[in-house]
Amino acid sequence: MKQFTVKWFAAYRAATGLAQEQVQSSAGSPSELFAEMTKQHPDLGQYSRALVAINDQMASWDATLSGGEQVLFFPPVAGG
Amino acid sequence: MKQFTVKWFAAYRAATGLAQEQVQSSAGSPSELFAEMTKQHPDLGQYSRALVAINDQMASWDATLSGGEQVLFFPPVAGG
Amino acid sequence: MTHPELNTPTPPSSTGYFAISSESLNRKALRASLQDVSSGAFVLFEGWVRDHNEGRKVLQLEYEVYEPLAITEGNLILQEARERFAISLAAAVHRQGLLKLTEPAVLVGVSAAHRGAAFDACRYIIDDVKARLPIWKREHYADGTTEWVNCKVKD
Amino acid sequence: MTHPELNTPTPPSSTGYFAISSESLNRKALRASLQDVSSGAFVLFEGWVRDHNEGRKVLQLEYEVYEPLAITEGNLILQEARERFAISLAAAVHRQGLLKLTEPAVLVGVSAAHRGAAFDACRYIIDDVKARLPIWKREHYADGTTEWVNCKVKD
Repeated sequence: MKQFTVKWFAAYRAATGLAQEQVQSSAGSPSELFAEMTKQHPDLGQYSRALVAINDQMASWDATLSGGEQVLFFPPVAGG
Repeated sequence: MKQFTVKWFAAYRAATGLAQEQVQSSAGSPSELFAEMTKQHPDLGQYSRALVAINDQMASWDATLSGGEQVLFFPPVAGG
Repeated sequence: MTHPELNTPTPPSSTGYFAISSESLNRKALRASLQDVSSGAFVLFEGWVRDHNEGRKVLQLEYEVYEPLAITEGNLILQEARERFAISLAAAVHRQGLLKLTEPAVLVGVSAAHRGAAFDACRYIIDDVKARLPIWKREHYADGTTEWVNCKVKD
Repeated sequence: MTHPELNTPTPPSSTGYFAISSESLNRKALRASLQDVSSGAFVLFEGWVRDHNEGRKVLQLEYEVYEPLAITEGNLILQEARERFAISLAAAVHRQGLLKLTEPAVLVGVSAAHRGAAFDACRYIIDDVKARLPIWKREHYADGTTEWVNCKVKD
């Protein structure tokens, strides 16, 4: 099992009730990690998936997670 | 012979030395009238032809002139 | 033949206006006239005076405007923009007379529910203002000469 | 893991900057930072707060911004615009926090020698700012409820 710091924003923070959490997971990508998290926080299911960042860099949903990363899940953005 | 009031603007006014003149001509269109005027004011030849208006309405170079019209010759415009 | 009614600037209508001004252009007034609570986007174009043209240093600029036709044709362009694009309000104002280098020569403002229409309409208006309005620009150069811009037959 | 260096707004560079602001946006300061005597065109985009969304009356608006990434990604967008279009200077600033209906949410300004590039770059920047930056909008409605805009899975 790997360890991640997951950060939640905006609608995701409202759905999980958390701004940040430490997560144990075998997920190999942000995509897999988000799917796992949705099981723990069913309210996430009502919101679309949008962008993801790893260690403050925009990243792909299929990027490789080695463990130890800070993973930022962004709900659909709405700037402007 | 018909009678026209011709108005000159900007570079045309500088080339003819006139803001306005009364013209006797048999020209049937602004295009023909401008060609005649260029013979009287050879300095017009160095400037491009651009837009024409008849009685304060934008008009075509091939519009029909019946006589009595005010014909406005506009050198190439440069707004903005 | 005179057209005294055309010498009076068209009053601001409920959907915008075109005007000619001998004073410094007022961006704040233009924006205020286009404010609209159903609009999410506002695009403003400003024409600035460049200090060089074709290698010559420009000290100041002079605009001659044939006002009766510039105003009717300018309002026609705004009307066309409102018909072609889904915009809320549009307005434009063009300077005449002598301009300093830091002053804007023209302002075009468009408000719209969505930004695509605001960009498209603003561009349509400035393109046509530059191509269709009886307005001429004379540059005053550092060497003391002046020239009507863009008028000479190209060699 | 913290990135304290990313929490400091990138200082204005010689070719423009992206910033996040908790105060009312200053159009005059943005324009002044883009003034350039070799530029003949300036395009400004403003995002305005609409008083209705999908039939509901909006009283005020709230923007949440993840500032470290918004600033680096925003400056990257400006850099891309400068590489793709022949522009002089570009800058953008986005609000965070609570906004009144009359305040702009975002300003994007671009100066260029010619207007085509200024329009194209301004549109590129606002399109990407809206699509790529970690910024979220929460509407506060007249009925006392709030909602994060555009987040729900579409039925």
